[in-house]
Amino acid sequence: MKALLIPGLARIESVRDETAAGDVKTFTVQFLDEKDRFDYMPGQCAMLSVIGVGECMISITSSPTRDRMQFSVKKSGRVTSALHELEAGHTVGVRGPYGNGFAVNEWRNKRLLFIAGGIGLAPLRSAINYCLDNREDYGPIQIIYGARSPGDLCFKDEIFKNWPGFPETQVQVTVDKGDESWNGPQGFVPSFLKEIAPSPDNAVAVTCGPPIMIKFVLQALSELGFGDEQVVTTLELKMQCGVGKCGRCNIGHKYVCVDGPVFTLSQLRALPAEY
Amino acid sequence: MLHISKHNLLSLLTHASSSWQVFCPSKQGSTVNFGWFEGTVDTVAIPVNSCKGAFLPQTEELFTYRGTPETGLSLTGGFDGQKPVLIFFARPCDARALTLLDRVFLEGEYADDRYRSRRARSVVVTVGCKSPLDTCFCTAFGIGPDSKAGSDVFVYEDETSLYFEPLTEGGAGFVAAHLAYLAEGGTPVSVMEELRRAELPLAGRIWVEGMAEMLDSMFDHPVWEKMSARCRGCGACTYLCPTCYCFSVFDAPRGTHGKRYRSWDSCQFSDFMLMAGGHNPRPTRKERVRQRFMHKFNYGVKRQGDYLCVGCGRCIRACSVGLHAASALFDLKEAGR
Amino acid sequence: MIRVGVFVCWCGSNIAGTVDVGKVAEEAARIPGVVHVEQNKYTCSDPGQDSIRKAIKEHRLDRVVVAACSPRMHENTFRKCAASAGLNPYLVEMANIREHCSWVHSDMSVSTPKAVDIVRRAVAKVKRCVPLHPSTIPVEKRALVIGGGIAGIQAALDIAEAGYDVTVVEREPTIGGRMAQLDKTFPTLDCSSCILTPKMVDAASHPGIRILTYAEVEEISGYVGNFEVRVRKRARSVDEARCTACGICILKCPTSRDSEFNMGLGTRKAIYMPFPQAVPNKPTIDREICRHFTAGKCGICQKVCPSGAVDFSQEDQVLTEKFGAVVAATGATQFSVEVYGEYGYGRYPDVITGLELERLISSTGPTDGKIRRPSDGKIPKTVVFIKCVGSRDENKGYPYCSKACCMYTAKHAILLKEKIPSASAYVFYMDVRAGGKDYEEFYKRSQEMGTRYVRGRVSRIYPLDGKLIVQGEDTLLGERVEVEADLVVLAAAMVPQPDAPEMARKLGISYNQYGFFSEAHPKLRPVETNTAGVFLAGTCQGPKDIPETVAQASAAAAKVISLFAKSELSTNPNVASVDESLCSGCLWCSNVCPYKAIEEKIITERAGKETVTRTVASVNTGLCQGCGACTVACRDGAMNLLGFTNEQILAEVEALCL
Amino acid sequence: MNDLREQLKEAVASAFSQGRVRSFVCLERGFYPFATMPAILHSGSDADRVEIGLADAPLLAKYLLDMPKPAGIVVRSCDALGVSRLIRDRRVKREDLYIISISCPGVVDTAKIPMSMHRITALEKAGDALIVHTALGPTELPWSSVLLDRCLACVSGAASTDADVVLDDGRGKPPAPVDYSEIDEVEHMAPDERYAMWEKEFAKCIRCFACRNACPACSCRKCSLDLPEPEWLSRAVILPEQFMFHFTRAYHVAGRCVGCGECERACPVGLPLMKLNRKFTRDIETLFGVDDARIPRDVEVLGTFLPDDPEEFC
Repeated sequence: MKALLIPGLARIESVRDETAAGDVKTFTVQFLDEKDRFDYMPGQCAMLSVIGVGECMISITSSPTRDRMQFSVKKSGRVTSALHELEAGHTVGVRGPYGNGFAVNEWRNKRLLFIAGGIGLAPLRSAINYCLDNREDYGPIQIIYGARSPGDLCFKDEIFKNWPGFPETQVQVTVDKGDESWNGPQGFVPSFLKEIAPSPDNAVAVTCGPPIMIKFVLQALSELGFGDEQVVTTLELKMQCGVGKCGRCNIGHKYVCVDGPVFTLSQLRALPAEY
Repeated sequence: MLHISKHNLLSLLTHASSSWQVFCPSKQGSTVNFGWFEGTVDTVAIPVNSCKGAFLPQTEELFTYRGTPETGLSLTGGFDGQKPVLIFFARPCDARALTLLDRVFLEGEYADDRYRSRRARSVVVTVGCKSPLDTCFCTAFGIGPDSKAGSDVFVYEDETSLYFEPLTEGGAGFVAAHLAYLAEGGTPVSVMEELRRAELPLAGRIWVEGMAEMLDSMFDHPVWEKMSARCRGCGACTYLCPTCYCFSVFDAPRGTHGKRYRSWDSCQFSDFMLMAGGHNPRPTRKERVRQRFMHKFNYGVKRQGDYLCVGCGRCIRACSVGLHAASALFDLKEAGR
Repeated sequence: MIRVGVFVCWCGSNIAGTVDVGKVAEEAARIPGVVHVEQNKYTCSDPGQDSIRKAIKEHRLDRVVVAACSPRMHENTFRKCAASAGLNPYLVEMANIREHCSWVHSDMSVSTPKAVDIVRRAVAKVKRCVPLHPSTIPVEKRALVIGGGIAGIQAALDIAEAGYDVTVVEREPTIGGRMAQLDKTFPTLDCSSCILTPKMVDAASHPGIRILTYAEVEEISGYVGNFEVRVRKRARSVDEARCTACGICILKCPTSRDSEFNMGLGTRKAIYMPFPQAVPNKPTIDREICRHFTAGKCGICQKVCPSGAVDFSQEDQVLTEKFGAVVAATGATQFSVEVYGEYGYGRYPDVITGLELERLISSTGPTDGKIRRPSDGKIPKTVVFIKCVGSRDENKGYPYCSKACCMYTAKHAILLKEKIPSASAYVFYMDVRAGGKDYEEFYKRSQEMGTRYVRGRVSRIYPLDGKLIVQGEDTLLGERVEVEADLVVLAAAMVPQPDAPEMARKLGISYNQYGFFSEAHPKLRPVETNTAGVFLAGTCQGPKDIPETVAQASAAAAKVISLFAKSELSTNPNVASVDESLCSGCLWCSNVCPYKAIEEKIITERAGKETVTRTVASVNTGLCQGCGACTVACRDGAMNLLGFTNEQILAEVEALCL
Repeated sequence: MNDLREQLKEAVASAFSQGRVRSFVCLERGFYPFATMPAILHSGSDADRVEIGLADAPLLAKYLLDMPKPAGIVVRSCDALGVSRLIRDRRVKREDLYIISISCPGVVDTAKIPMSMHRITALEKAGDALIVHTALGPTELPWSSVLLDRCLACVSGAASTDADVVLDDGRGKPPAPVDYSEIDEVEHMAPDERYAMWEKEFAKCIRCFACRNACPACSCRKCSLDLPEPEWLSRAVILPEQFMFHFTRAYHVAGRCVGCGECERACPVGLPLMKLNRKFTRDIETLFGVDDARIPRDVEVLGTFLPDDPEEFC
C-alpha cells in the first residue's frame, strides 16, 4: 500500500522568476523515480516539500497536456521562502495529485471566461493551456488578468505572446497602477471586468486571485447575469495532509483538499462563510 | 464462559505482551492512563486518556531523510508491521470510538497506511462498565455499558473473575492463545443483568436526536459566543477525546539528516488554521469552539455518517471550565428550541 | 540560495599545530550552504584578506565565515574586508578555532572535530544573518564635567583647549577639591596651592569653560552625543556680579561653625569663602546656620555690603542643557576612621587623620602652618603615623589598597622633620608601596631623615599624662613596641563619595562593590564606561594620587575630544529590536536595561472591529549598548538583539547539538 | 453564604447600573448543579446568574485580558493575586477594572470526594463539614479533606482590600501556614531518582497547554512556544521536548507565580506542576529575602536591574 504522507523526490529542472519583485517563481520538476510520477487534471494540487522545512499545498500550474510538471509559488511563509532559495538541480518532495480539479469535461463547447489576479493565474493557467491544447473542444476563450503593477504580472510570455495567438482567444490585461513601460489598461480587475462585460450565455466563468478581488469579481459576475452554477473559483486554506485526514481545511463538512479546491459559486453558497 | 481469576491477570498480560503490543490502563502518578504495558494494569478506573494513541500515536515519525535539497536526498519511511496491538480493557465507548476513527482513516479514496497497519491485526478487549461515572453519557449515542460494537473480546467482571466472550475471529485468536490462563465454566448472568440495568446519571439530560439537522441552521447562532466565552483555548478536550483525530505534519532537521513527524493537533489552538500570510479563518475562540462541536455533531454526521462523540465524558473531566460535549449538547438543545 | 564561503586560518602553527586544518576545510565543504572553502596561513594578512575579497566576487558569496581567532581580535578586520568587497560587514561570522580550540587542546584528534563543530556553528548562524546598517546620530559638541577637583579642572582645560565648550558643575562653593586642602605634594614637595591655584584661575578665565559652583546634577537623560542634563544651581544668596569680594561681610558675620575645608580644625562664618583662593572668589551664605534664615534676624552682611550684593531672596536656579559627553570627576572621600576604636579617633583629640595633618601643616590652615597638636596647641615632639587605616582590611574597612597613603605618609614624615627638626616620627606599616617615578627615592629620603618605619599593626592607643601611648608589635623583630607619642596620624583609606551609587544611577553607569565607578575595561578602556559618552577621571573610579588623576583626566578629555571631532556618530547596529506584534508591553526589558535605553510606546492598531491602543517596548538605539539583558528578560520572545537574534542563537545551538 | 451571594448579585448589578463596567466576569452555576463555571456578563440583568462557587470554582483573572473594558471581576484572595499579577505585568490597567473581592472559606475539589459517593446531587457546607447529597442519601466529610490543593496553601480567605467593593462575611479561611515539606522531599531525592520522577510525570504530558492557558502569569499576547520561528519548542511530543516545555513554562513564571495552582487544577493528566512553581517561589524567598514571593510587587525580584546589583562576574 502506498504510504499516504510520504512524498516522491523530484529534481528541480529549472526555476523562472515571474515577477519583477522576485516574489513569484515557477519551478519545473521531474520525479527522480518514475513510480512516484502521477497523472493529474487541471486545477489539482500537490503537496510540495522542502525536506527539512515542511510541506505546503501548491496548485499545479502546468497542463497535463504538456510533459513537465510545474508549480508557481509565491513567497509567503516558511516553506515557500525555503522553496524560493532552491535552484535547478536541487531536490524537492512532491505528492499528489490532490483535490477535485476543474470540470474541464463539463466545459466542452462552452464559452470560457478566466478571470485572475496576480498569482491567482497559476491554477487557471493549467486549465487555460489544457483547453488551448484541446482548442476544438471549447468555445471562445476570454482571459482577463490583472496585477498590482506591470512587474507583478506572471507568465508574461503566455499572456502577451502565446495565448493571444490561439484562435478565438482573447487576453485582456490590466494593472492596478501602471508605470512608464505600461500603456495598457489601468484599474482593478472587477471594474475592468464590468467594462468588458462578457456575456453569460453558455459561459463558464473561472476566477482565482486575492480574496478581496474574488469578492468583487463574484459580485460583478452576478451583475453581468452569470448564474451561481456558471461561476467557478478555487479556494486556499491551510492544509497539512492533503487527503482529508488532518481535520484542518474544512469549510462546513467539506474539505478543501479533497472536495475542493474548485467550487462553483452555488456550492460555496451552501457552505458556511468560514474561509 | 472462559474466565480468569483477577489475580492471574498480570501473568496473562505478560504472556500476551510477547506476541502483542499491549495497550492498557495503569496508574501513573496520581492518575490512571492508557499506555503501553509496563508490568502493571489498573482494572478499576476509567483512564484519563483514550486508547486512540495506540493507533494514532501522539507523535509519529513518517520518514527519516538524509542529505539536503541542495546535495540530494534519500528518504526512508519504512513502516514494517510490528507486533499487533492488543487494547486491553477498553470501555464500550472506547471500542465504539475506534470504529469512528476507522471511518476517517480507513474509508474513502485515501486510506492511512500507518493507521491501517496498526489496526489491521489488532484485538480490542472491552470490559463492561459496571460503575459508570457521573460524567458518562454514552447511552445518548446508543452505546451502553454492555455495548459490543468495535470489540473483539468482551469481558464481564465480577468480584473475583473476568469472563471472556470472544466476538470476532481476532478475539477468538486472542482467547485461544491464552487458554492456559483461562478456566472454563459459568456464565456471569448477574453481571450481564447488572450491565443492562446500569443507569447513567446524565442520560436524561443529554439529547442528540435531530441534533445534526438542528445545527444545520445554527452556524450563526449567538449561543456559540456564550459557550466559547469561558473557553481557555487549550487542547485538553481534543487530546483526550477518543474520536478527535486532527494532526499536523512537521519536519525536525538535524543538520544533514532529520525526520518528518506527524503529531496530534487541536482545532482549539489559535494557530491551527493560521495561514502563512497571517489570515486566520477561525480567528477567535468562538469560531474554534463552534468548529469543535459542529465537527462532532454536524459535519461528522454528514461525512462519516455518525456523531463523532461516544459520551465517554473525558472532556468533562478534562475541562477546567466546564466546557464539554455534555454541556454543549445541553446548551445547544436549549438554544435550538 | 545562500552561498557561504569558509576561510580556515592556520594562524601559522597557532592553529595548524593542533588542529588538522585540512580536515576542517574538508568537513566545512560538506555543510549545507557552503559553496567555497579555502585555507590561509594567515588570513588576517593582506594576501589572506585579498583571497576573501576575490572569493566573494568569484563565487558570488553572500556570507563569510572566517575560522580563525577570537572575534575580539579580528572580527572588525574581516568585516572591513568583506565590506570592501561589497558585502554587508554583518554577514561575516568568526569561528574561533584558536582561543576556543587550538590553544586549549593538545590532542589533534580532539581539537579537529571540535574545530569542525565550531565552524558548523558559525555557518548555521551566518546563514541567518541579515545585513545590518549603522545609523547616525548628531553630536552636541559641549562637554559636561561633574566635579571641580583637579581631575575635573584638568579635563575641562584639555577639552576647552581643543575648542569645545565645557561646563563644570561643582557642588561646593568653590572648585579645587581635595587638592586644595593639601599642603605639599609628593614626590617633589611643591606646594599644592601653588600648582593648583593657577589651574583654577585658568579654568575660571577660559572662554570655553563655564563653572557652576554650589550646583548639583539632578538628572541625566539621553545618550551619547545627546545628553540632556538638569542642573540645580543652589542659591548662594550673593549676587556674584555685584560682589567685589571685599570680605567685609565675612568679617562682620556673627555666626560661625566648624570649617569643612579645615577638616573641622578651625571655624568659618555663615557667610564664607572656603579658602582665600576660592574660585569663584565670592562668598556664599550657608542658609543652614545663617541667622537671617534660621531666625529671621540679623542681616548684618547685607547692611555692611558696600555693593549691595547680598541677596537673601535669591532662589535655586534649575538649568536644563544638552551635552554631547560627560566626564565624571566626582572624587572620593576619607574613610570614617572611628570604626577603629583601638586608635581612639574622636575620643583623643590628638589622634588625627592625614587630611587633618595637611591642614595643620598648611600655611592657610588654622595654625598658619605651625604643627600644633589639637588638644593643647603644643608642638609635638613624637609623632606616630599609622598606615592602612581602612585599607587592606577586610574586617573593618575595605580590602583594596588606597594607593596614595604610603607616599603621603612619607611626605608627612619629611614635612614634620622639616618643620620640627627635633621631632621623631614612627610609621607603622604593613608594606611600603612606592611604585611610581621617584617614589621609592622619596620614601628612602624619609627614612634617611630619621623616620622610623615599624612593620606591624598598632593594637592600642591610650592617653597617659598628656601623652598618647601607642602599643604595637614590630613583626620584623618580633617584639612589642610602645611609643609615647604627642600626635598620632591615621592614613585613612580613600573611599567613594557616599552618594556615588546615586550619581552612577543618574549617569547610567555601573560601579563596583565599594562604590567606585566601573570602567568599560580595566586595561583597554580605562576611562570609558559602559555607557557611551560617559567618561571617568580621578578618584571616583578608584584610589589615585595626583599625577595619576591628572593623567586620567587628560585621557578622558582626549576621549571627549575624539568624540567631538566627528560631526555625527554611527551607532552600533547590534542593538535590541522589538517585534511589536509579539510584545505584550510588560516592560521587564526596560526594568532590566542598565542603560535606560528602553521606554514604553503606545501604539494604535485594529483588533477585530475595534481600534485599540496598547503599550509596547521601544528601544532607543542611541542608548542601547547591545548587552542583551532585555532579550533574556523577554518572555514573549519579542526582543531580539540584532546580530544575535533568538533565531541565530538557536541555530547555533542546534548546529552544535547535532 | 446566601447573604454573601445576595450582596454580590447586588454589587454586580449596581456596577452595571452605575455605568462602571461594560462586562463582568464571575462564576455561574455549571452543568453539574454543584459545580460552578466562569461566566462573562454583559448587562446588569444577568446579575442573577452570579454564584459564589462552593466547588470546582475556576479562577477568573485571566478572562480580563479579552473582556471589553472597563471590566468587572469577582475575586477571592487567590484570584486577586492573579489580577494583581496581570496589573503588574501591565496586561490590564487597574483603572479599567472594577474589582469585587469576597471572602472565601475554601473551594471543594469534587475529585477529592470518594468515588463511592458519586451520583452527587448537591453539595452543602455545614460548619466544618461538607455534606454530600447523593442518590443514596447524605454523607458528611471533613471540610479540610475535600478542599482544592490551592486552598491548603491559601494566603488568606479574607476578602482582599484592594478592591472597589469588599464583601467579607467573616467566614474566610484563615491563612495556611507555609509548608514547603513537599519541596524538601524533592530536593532531598538523589538526582537520578528525581530525574526518574520527572521523567515519569512529564511522559504523561499531552502538551495540551491547559496549564499555560489557565495561568494568570502566562499572559503573553502570543506564547513564544507557539512561534513557528524560531522554534523554541518542537511539535514533537517526545520526552526531551516535554522537559523543554515544562522548564520553560516554569522559568517564565518564576518570580511571578502567584501560587494559585490553577495550572495544576487545569492539567487533565495530573502533573504536579506546583512542585516546580513552589520550588522557584521558595528559592526567591530564601535567595532574595522576599517575604511571600507569591504576592506581586512593584519591584520584581527577577525583573529589575539595579546599579548596585552586585557584579560578581566582573
